[in-house]
Amino acid sequence: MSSAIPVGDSHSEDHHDLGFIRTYIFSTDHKMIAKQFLVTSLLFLALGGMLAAMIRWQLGFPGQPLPFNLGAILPDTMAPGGIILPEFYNSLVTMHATFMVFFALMPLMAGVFGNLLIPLQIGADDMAFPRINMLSFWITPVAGAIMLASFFVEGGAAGAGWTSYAPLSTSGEWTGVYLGQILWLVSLIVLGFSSITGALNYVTTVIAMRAPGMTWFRIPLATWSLFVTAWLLLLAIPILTGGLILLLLDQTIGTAFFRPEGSGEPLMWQHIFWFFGHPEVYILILPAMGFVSEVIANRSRKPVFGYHSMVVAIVAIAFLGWVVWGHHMFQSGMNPFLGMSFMATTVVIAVPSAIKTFNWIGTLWKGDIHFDTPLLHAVSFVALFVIGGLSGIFLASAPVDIYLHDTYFIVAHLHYVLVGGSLFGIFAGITFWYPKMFGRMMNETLGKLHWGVSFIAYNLAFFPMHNLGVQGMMRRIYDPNQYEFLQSLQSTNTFISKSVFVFVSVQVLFAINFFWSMRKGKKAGDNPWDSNGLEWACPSPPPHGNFAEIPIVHRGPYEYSYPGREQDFWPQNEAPVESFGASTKPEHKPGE
Amino acid sequence: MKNSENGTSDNRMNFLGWKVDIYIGIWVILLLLTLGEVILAFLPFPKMALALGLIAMAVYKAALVGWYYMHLRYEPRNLWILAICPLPLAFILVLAVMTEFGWLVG
Amino acid sequence: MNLSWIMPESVSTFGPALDNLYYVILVITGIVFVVTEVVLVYFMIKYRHKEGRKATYIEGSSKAEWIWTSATAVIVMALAIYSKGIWDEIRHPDMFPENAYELNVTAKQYEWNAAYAGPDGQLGTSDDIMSRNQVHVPVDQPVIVNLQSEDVIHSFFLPQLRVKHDVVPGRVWPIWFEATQTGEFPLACAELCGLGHYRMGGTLIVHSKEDFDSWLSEMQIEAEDDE
Amino acid sequence: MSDAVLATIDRTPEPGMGVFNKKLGMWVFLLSEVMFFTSLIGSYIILRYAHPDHFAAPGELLNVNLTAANTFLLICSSVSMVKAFAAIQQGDLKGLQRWLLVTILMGTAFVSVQAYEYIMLSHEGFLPGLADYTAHAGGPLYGATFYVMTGFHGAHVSLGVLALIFVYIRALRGEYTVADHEGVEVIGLYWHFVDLVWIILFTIVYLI
Ligand code: HEA
Ligand code: HEA
Ligand code: CUA
Ligand SMILES: [Cu+2]
Repeated sequence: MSSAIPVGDSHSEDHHDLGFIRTYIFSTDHKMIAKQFLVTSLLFLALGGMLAAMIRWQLGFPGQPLPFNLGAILPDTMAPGGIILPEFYNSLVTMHATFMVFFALMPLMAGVFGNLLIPLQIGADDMAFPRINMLSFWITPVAGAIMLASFFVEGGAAGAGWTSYAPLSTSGEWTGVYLGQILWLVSLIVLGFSSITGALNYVTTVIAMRAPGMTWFRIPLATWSLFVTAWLLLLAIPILTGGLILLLLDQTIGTAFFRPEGSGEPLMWQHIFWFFGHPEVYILILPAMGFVSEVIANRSRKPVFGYHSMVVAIVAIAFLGWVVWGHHMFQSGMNPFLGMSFMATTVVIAVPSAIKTFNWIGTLWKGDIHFDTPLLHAVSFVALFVIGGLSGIFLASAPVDIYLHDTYFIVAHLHYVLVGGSLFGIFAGITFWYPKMFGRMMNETLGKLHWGVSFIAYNLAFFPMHNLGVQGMMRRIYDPNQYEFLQSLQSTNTFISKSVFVFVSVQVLFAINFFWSMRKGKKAGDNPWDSNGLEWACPSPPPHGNFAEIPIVHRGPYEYSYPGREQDFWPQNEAPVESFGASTKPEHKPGE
Repeated sequence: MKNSENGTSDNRMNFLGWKVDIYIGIWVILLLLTLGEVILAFLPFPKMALALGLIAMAVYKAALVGWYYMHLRYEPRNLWILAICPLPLAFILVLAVMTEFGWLVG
Repeated sequence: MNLSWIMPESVSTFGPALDNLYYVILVITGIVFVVTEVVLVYFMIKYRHKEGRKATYIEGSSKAEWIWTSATAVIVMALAIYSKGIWDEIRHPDMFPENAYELNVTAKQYEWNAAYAGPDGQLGTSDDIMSRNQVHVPVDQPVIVNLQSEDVIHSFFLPQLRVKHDVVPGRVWPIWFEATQTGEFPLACAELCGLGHYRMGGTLIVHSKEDFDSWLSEMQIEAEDDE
Repeated sequence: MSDAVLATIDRTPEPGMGVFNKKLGMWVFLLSEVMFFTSLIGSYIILRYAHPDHFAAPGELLNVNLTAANTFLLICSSVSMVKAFAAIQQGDLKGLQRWLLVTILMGTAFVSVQAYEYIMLSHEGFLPGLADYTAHAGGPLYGATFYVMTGFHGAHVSLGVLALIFVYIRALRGEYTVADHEGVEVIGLYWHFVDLVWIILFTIVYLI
């Protein structure tokens, strides 16, 4: 069997009635796996949000007992009398970031949308390896359970930051956290298998299972970015796994890879971590960039501005992402010459990012913009990503980073790209593809309300963090008032915290909308957004095997408002009408 | 279908004038190289030159395994391009971190 | 509420150069920020859906793309080159001053211990003068600080001197600065180092030359009295 | 090709890499394995470069002859694996079974020799931990890096042996044919990869 893989024969048994367990629990259907990922990762997102709220409580109202009598629930090792202890604060920060990055955003990006969109958008009936796909999902709750368990063990959860810098993380002697740190390491090692098995599936599926006519340059940008993300996962995660194993050995059997007592090198951990870590942050945003491209093109009824350069920019960002990791280590005692080469590569990333940003704006230009919830989130993504990206330029400049490193400026930067960017991108993605997943529309009014309050509260919460950083406030500090020069910043911190509480609370609207619409939402129909992608050519929600017949692709994904056509969209699989005449056909572009 | 894909037609190679099964031929080369390495390692060469030489031999052996035993030779070119794509990354990581310690030690 | 974008006053020789770079970036990114956001909002309003108007079919424009790609490239490369100059001034090994006053600072959970050469003029000997959570330096003279850690990574942060450097255990990390004003300035730990990280603060005390010497001799006498 | 023609005849998927999915999947998986071993081997190279005094010269502590023999075994198992695949390509089921068995035996032997080596070394006090490290050569980095690299390689070999046994059972049941032997090829790729890693490891751990 060479290139000819007949679509539809790989697991035809799925077309039969499978019973509850195999339909909802141990399903091998990519759409069901996507939904499973969606529910679990939203729960982890909510958990991460709760932890963030507790962080903000401490920073906004230091030393005051937690509200809602939380103090009675939390044990005395965490918050006696409701007052958060410093060691618990460190665990909160660490676990907040860990849950958000590894258990919420990564599965939301790759797990949910990788699974949902890749086969649908390329016209395949499922993933290349459905069983491995199922495995990839089931590893996640296992890893999550291990991570959650660490809250309840003696010494509490890991508290060395999500970066777990050695030697702080190598021994409980330094933090008082023994088992918690070990569970953190084990959980992430386990979770790594989920990412790798997932990525392996995505890469193979995109390479080998594209429908006839789906040439590389007709692939929608969401799939493109998921494909590139899968590569990043595939090559970055094993590096982390290796590092985690070495750290675990340092913790448990007393090796000295990163421990200076035995001549180990703490800086080597930082190199390993960031060699993974920087590709990781692009893992967390590239898919969102893809969703945003789709939503903006669709809702402004225009082709994506510069589709080819968008693809090139995705690949360029991913590629450059491998050679910039040192920018996290400018102040770590790194070789200053090496630092300079990292600075050069880092600023260059602004170039493909600029291409993407301006192309999104170019897509809106002369469009016919429909203000639906997905579009509002997508445009917010662009607006906020620009802020986060530009603050990255300060940090990329090594001398300025001397001052800004490890201050709230970093916290502002990372939340602008990760919350303003990735999370809003995810909201855009969920609201846009929700009808495909569940067959019903989300409620528009609730959606707009959620968006509006979120957008305002979000900015009020995170923008002032830049100013805190410029005033010199360090990150990861339990109580800034310990420092006299930071005491004047307390009112800003309190204001930020209040805004965060609004931001977190308003997410309830999203949760309500999400569950309510599943039952009561307006029926969606196959193609509620008048979209071109193949995912809209099958029923909502798609049945097993997705397409009744293998779709054949005739054109690129963004033929909106094509001149001379009555409809303002032109599905990729719509067969050309012969009498239309050659001139009206979008021709193959060079490179196809 | 398989046969045409993997091109079993040229499954013989010229080895010192003999026509031998290609896999056996490669096997002999691998063994000789390994033997050579073990002997070389104990000869009094300058340490750095020796290390580089041995690594070159090891890489060559690894390449032989990939090329013949893993059939990269018979696969479409795209596949072996794909197969070598992590190598530059591995190289960059190790080299960059080494310069770091070169600086510290020196 | 303090929403200022102005850094606290800088009191080291390289401070102003670093601050300038920061303000240059602030202005450039500020302009880029305003322009992109304004254009974005303008397009959103101008091209909002209206009955009867159709979107214009535009697939891109290589000219526009070339312009903004190369403009961005030029700006960021210029920033990188500008930054490199200042970085070298601060961190290049050849730039370490020669006539510097040298002292050791040893970090450990959660305190800073500074050591100054005693009567024998040598650092690291038994007659070293010690001060805890206080780092005393002379004004207008370059100072080299040898950073060491006894346990985990800390970060030696003097906000107003624009100094920040991680203190990694296992090696000695020299850094330098030159204070331009006398007075007391905050010293902070900027790297998470355990539960007491938030209170690992101290003070940098910049003396005039004479004061510094008299402080040193005072400390010597105190140390001798203790023996 | 015009769209109209495409619509009527060309119903095959886009060509991709031109290999079957399982093989492509295995290759993609092996790429991630390359990165995994990079993190382990890279750490060794870096630590050794930074602390040369922690590491002993070849032959001083490790038994090169024993491991050279072991390397020989693994290379032989690679050739027997490829012969197994060549056999089933010709439809020779018996040959497949025979060569697979040889491969399994040699793989097992490799792991056993490695276990023996570990036992000998630990008796000499060559251990990975900082506290229990007593062997005179240098310092604890040597033991730590040595056991991690060879240990994870050994684990890969052991998994490979298990997978081969699975394939062998299927071969005994005659489940592979000239037309359908994807499983043999895919497991073969894994096996050769493990061999390839060893070739590198042997040189840099034992000979340099
Ligand atoms: C999704 C996540 C994400 C993304 C996309 C980015 C994008 C970028 N990041 Fe960020 N970063 C993080 C997540 C992310 N980062 C996180 C989590 C941390 C902290 C980790 C920790 O320590 O815990 C961090 C930390 C971090 C540091 C280390 C700071 C320190 O600790 O001292 C640096 C330094 O260089 C940096 C730089 C950049 C740059 C240059 C970009 C660029 O890619 C941005 C490019 C985009 C633009 C520039 C905007 C669009 C372009 C234009 C509008 C064109 C015009 C622009 C110009 C002319 C300049 N980031
Ligand atoms: C993906 C990344 C991500 C996300 C989304 C967030 C979200 C938030 N983060 Fe966090 N954060 C990090 C990644 C992230 N963070 C990282 C990497 C660090 C550094 C850690 C370190 O130093 O080690 C950090 C650190 C960090 C700090 C600094 C702590 C310190 O240095 O001392 C603070 C302080 O304010 C903070 C606050 C917040 C807040 C208020 C949010 C809010 O945006 C949260 C809002 C709440 C939600 C978004 C939940 C909403 C829930 C739903 C929408 C689900 C609905 C449910 C169903 C349908 C079932 N974060
Ligand atoms: Cu010391 Cu933080
Ligand atoms: Cu980065």
